[in-house]
Amino acid sequence: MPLIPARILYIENLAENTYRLAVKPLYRVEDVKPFNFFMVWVPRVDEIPLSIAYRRRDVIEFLFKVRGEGTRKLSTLYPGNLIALKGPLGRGFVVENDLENILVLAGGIGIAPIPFFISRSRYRRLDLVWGVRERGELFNLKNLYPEISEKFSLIIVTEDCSYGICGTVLDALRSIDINAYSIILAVGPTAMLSKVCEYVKGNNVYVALGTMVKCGLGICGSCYIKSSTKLLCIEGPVFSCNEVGYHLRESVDS
Amino acid sequence: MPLIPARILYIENLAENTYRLAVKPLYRVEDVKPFNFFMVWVPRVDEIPLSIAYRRRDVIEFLFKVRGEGTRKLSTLYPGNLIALKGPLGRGFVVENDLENILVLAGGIGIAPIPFFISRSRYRRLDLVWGVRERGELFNLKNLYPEISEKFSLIIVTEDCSYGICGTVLDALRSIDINAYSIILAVGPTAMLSKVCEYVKGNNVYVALGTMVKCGLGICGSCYIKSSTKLLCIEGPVFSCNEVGYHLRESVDS
Amino acid sequence: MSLAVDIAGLRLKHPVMNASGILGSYREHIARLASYGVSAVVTKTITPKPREGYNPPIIVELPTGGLLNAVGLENPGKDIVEELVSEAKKFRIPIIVSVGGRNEEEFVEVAVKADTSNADAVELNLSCPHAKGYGIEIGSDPHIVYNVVKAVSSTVKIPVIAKLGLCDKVVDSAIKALEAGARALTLINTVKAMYIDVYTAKPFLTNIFGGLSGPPIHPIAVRVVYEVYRETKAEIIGCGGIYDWATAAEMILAGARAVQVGTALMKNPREVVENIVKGLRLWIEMLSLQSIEQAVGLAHKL
Amino acid sequence: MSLAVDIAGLRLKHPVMNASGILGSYREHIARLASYGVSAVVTKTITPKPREGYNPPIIVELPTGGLLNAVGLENPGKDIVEELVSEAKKFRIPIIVSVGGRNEEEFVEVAVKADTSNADAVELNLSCPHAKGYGIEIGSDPHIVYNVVKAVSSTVKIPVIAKLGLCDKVVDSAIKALEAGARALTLINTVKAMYIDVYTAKPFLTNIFGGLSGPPIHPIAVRVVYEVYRETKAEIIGCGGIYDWATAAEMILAGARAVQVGTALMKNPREVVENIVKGLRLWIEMLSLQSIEQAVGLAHKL
Ligand SMILES: Cc1cc2nc3c(=O)[nH]c(=O)nc-3n(C[C@H](O)[C@H](O)[C@H](O)COP(=O)(O)OP(=O)(O)OC[C@H]3O[C@@H](n4cnc5c(N)ncnc54)[C@H](O)[C@@H]3O)c2cc1C
Ligand SMILES: Cc1cc2nc3c(=O)[nH]c(=O)nc-3n(C[C@H](O)[C@H](O)[C@H](O)COP(=O)(O)OP(=O)(O)OC[C@H]3O[C@@H](n4cnc5c(N)ncnc54)[C@H](O)[C@@H]3O)c2cc1C
Ligand SMILES: Cc1cc2nc3c(=O)[nH]c(=O)nc-3n(C[C@H](O)[C@H](O)[C@H](O)COP(=O)(O)O)c2cc1C
Ligand SMILES: Cc1cc2nc3c(=O)[nH]c(=O)nc-3n(C[C@H](O)[C@H](O)[C@H](O)COP(=O)(O)O)c2cc1C
Ligand code: FES
Ligand code: FES
Repeated sequence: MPLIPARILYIENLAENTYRLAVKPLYRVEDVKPFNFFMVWVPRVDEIPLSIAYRRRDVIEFLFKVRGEGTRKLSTLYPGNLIALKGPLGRGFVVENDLENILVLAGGIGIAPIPFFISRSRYRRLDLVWGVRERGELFNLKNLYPEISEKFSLIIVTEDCSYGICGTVLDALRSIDINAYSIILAVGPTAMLSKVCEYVKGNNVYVALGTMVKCGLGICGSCYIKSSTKLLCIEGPVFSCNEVGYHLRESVDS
Repeated sequence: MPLIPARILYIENLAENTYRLAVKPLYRVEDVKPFNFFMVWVPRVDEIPLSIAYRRRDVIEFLFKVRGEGTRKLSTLYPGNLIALKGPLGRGFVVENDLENILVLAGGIGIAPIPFFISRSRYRRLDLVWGVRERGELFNLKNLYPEISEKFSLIIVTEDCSYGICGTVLDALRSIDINAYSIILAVGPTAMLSKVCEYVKGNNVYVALGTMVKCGLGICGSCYIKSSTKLLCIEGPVFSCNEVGYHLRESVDS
Repeated sequence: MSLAVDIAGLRLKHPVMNASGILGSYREHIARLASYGVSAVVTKTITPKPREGYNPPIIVELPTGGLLNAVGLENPGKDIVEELVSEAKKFRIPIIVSVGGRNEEEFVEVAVKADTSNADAVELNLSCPHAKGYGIEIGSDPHIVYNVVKAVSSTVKIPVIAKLGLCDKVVDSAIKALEAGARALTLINTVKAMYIDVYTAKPFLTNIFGGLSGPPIHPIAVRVVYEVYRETKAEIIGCGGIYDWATAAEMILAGARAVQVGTALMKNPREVVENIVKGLRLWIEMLSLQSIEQAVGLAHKL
Repeated sequence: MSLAVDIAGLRLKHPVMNASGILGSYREHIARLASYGVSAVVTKTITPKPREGYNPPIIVELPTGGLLNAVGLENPGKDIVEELVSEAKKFRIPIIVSVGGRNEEEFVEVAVKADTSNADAVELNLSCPHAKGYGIEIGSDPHIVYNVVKAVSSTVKIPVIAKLGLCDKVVDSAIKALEAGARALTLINTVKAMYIDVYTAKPFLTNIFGGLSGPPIHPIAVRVVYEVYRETKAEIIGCGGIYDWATAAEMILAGARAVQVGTALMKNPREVVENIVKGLRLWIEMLSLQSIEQAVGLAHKL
């Protein structure tokens, strides 16, 4: 799958260091699934893995947080600028069963893949707990994606108690009756994922990891899962806790 | 179009220096039309252009005369031996009109593409004049291809008067009412084709040429038609006399 | 917005010519090439005496892509040059005579013929990977390159273009060719390769080895153009695997002022040339440039 | 009918291993490679100290076919070797440690580590086309090849394999490597190339240049194997563009006793390896041979 050039349609500052990027690929992109990601080329600066946040016909949206040089440069590009996409990569993760009750736990920019996940999934009920450090990191998800605003209920958690429930995602989780859910899915910092996997046991608990991704093609091995033969860019980024327990514990320690 | 390996099914001596070769390609061959030809690889010896003489499902037949090293070696191969085919090449020539009356003039091994041409064409009537030097060159066309034996009437001409009409194909042609035919098609030695084009004028007179073919892909230029921008391996081997008059005159002289 | 380019003193209406060895041996070939819409015709490599070339098979399309050929520099010898040039003049199209030889004298001999026949330029083929004595042995030694180019450029009036192939010292050879008076460089020729038929366990080509051309060599050719342009800023004709506007555009960004198309002329040559030219025009517009010459070497500006 | 081969003193149950640089840096990679069904695992090239490699983008699939990469020899350094070897032993699969360095001492340093860790062989990477100081500069100079191979082979007990890349003097380098004690040769590495994005007019890879791999280089690699086998009759591991039984068979006919698969492991690696092995078995039967070793170099018998 060669590179796909894509034109920036708009790039919008949503919250502190957080951007919404919409691009229009110049060529047809293969079918994309929730949790597929693209390697996004920021010309002569970096190539960074970003999850698909939303797709409307031939427009692909990303939500990203400025972390280092690559994301910073990306945030300074203009509509009309060209970037390039490599992908869709990864295996995708979607729920298509009207009987499921899903609990989604998103930490920080871990919210990125959720809108697309919600838009493409079928289930009975979906509750989204979105935790951030402070309210400056928040943006209005339901306004941004009105098409899915009725498809989930949102619980916001802030660590500094500046908005919504006070505490971390984990604190919120402890006050939730997890037995009400048939699927639990967590996306966010490794420490959070690690704690989620410790707290809720079971085959139906999934986490979306964020290892280093350098090639995206299953060749370089930079995205390997510790004590596992799995590669995030091929079999991930969503794994069940069973598959990545060791990896999470090790990654947090180091 | 890469090479297609093909297994020799049988190879049969039909007449003096004349062979029938049937091969079964190991991979699917593109659709073939009458007058398409293949470059037939005789491993480590030569690669020679041969017209498709017949096709029955996945078996391709050739009729060939031993001329030099390549055809000689080919005639000594055995069933089970592998050769390789490059093609189908050329543009093909077929008639698909129930109103046409066709006169086919074949000189010597020029008969090779005719069975397939007859089998794939639709017309009202087809008369085939087949001329050879002496009867030893003849073989029983109708027995060989019973499926088409009813589709044409055959007139045989020998130069040494050992069989059929006495004389050359040209002599035979002079005794035929050419106005009875809406299409005249000649295949054989250049001298014969040249005379045919001189004798019968008109847009409906076609000849199948036999220039040198080295690449078969329109690149090397060895098959060029003199005083024309045409290449036999791309636009041929069948041309109307108008297109190749100069070429034929020049080729015979030299 | 202009697609015209100046290369080796020739003014071309657009950057796309044919590569040497695609037709170009006979008068009829020149007329056919002209009908493909190229901005200049390049002849088959012409040697002093006629050469028979290798017996078929001389060419094969590979399952891994591209073409492998060992034609063996078949050509009718230098006496054909006048006829080729006068045919091109009929179509008012510049003609570049590709010249081959085993030593300085042979290169000069054919180049002089091209000069006196009023050809627009000569392209010295210093890089055929499969014609023993005529090719890459010459181009991979910068000193021999210097001597051959010098001998020719100090003898003929028309511009001299040196065609080099893939080799370790291609940048040095390029520098030497320019020092010796080459007005431009054509980069690259085919790459030495082979194909074995696994069913008969035998090499396919009569010559065993041949030159690989077509898309597979494109990224290698772009790299060579980029490296040579970076070191020399020379006028370069990019060649190798071009089949659409994007593969041509890459060459131009790497530093080529013009391009040659060989293998891709195998299928629908008129459409191929037309689509490249059309595509380049749209591309130049997309980049908001005034002319294609402004795109030459642009990939070096990081 | 047997697919087993002996190469560099190793007995392999079939001829198909992975090429260096496809995973092979961590314990987990070794386990994954073992699950692909290869007959031996080859590690990523290991240097004495950890190397970060280049920043992404480091790899791209090309529209003209194949892959272009400039990973920059990223690896965790020689301390990882023990862990890699012991992991392979768990799967009872031979492990070849690919060794990189800038000079004889560095090669020896890593090779000794491999030796003391009980690796089955070392493969000296003398041919990376994009890691400055670590690669093709070494392999294209037969004298340096001699010195490096000699230094390593006179120090370690395990078999030494020299991996060479495309260069003018590859046959000479091969001869020198064998003289210096290499038990086998791996041919070839990637070919220096580049890719420019025509929409932004910029080279795509961070490192600008990278190595071309995959089907495009196959006919070049087969040619190198053929030439080297013809001149040396050495034990050769063919590498470059193999993706099915036929591309593997060509290598074997050219003179390779075993093959390495790199780029083709990108998609459905288990199936790729399985299909090559299965296909080779049927092919050997079709040729009415008793063992795959009988097919080695068969294309030289004209
Ligand atoms: C499958 C996947 C999907 C992702 N989706 C999103 C998303 O939708 N939105 C979003 O904001 N972020 C996402 N990320 C994280 C994002 O890729 C990193 O934030 C980004 O690469 C940082 O690049 P940088 O050059 O700005 O920072 P750098 O200066 O390169 O690094 C800053 C930090 O980011 C992390 N990082 C750097 N490079 C990578 C890399 N190639 N892969 C993973 N982590 C890296 C490291 O932990 C590093 O410490 C995703 C990561 C993965 C693996
Ligand atoms: C489109 C086409 C279709 C043909 N179909 C048939 C056929 O069905 N049956 C058949 O018997 N013959 C056919 N021929 C002619 C046949 O290709 C030649 O007889 C054969 O190539 C001779 O090869 P050789 O090695 O045996 O002889 P050589 O020793 O190579 O040459 C003997 C004579 O054959 C002619 N010849 C040699 N090579 C070629 C070549 N590559 N192309 C054309 N002519 C050549 C030359 O005039 C030469 O003098 C066809 C030719 C063409 C161009
Ligand atoms: C059949 C064939 C014949 C060729 N003959 C010549 C030649 O005579 N002189 C020459 O300089 N290059 C010759 N070449 C090389 C081409 O000019 C060109 O450099 C090469 O094919 C790469 O371009 P491409 O990939 O567009 O074909 C030949 C190539 C092919 C395919
Ligand atoms: C991503 C990547 C990384 C590579 N890293 C190495 C390496 O570290 N050492 C090495 O000797 N070769 C390395 N190679 C080259 C391969 O081992 C192999 O020689 C080359 O890719 C040709 O084989 P292929 O066409 O099957 O991929 C690498 C190739 C690729 C694609
Ligand atoms: S990122 Fe290279 S293997 Fe996954
Ligand atoms: S045979 Fe080569 S162009 Fe027709």
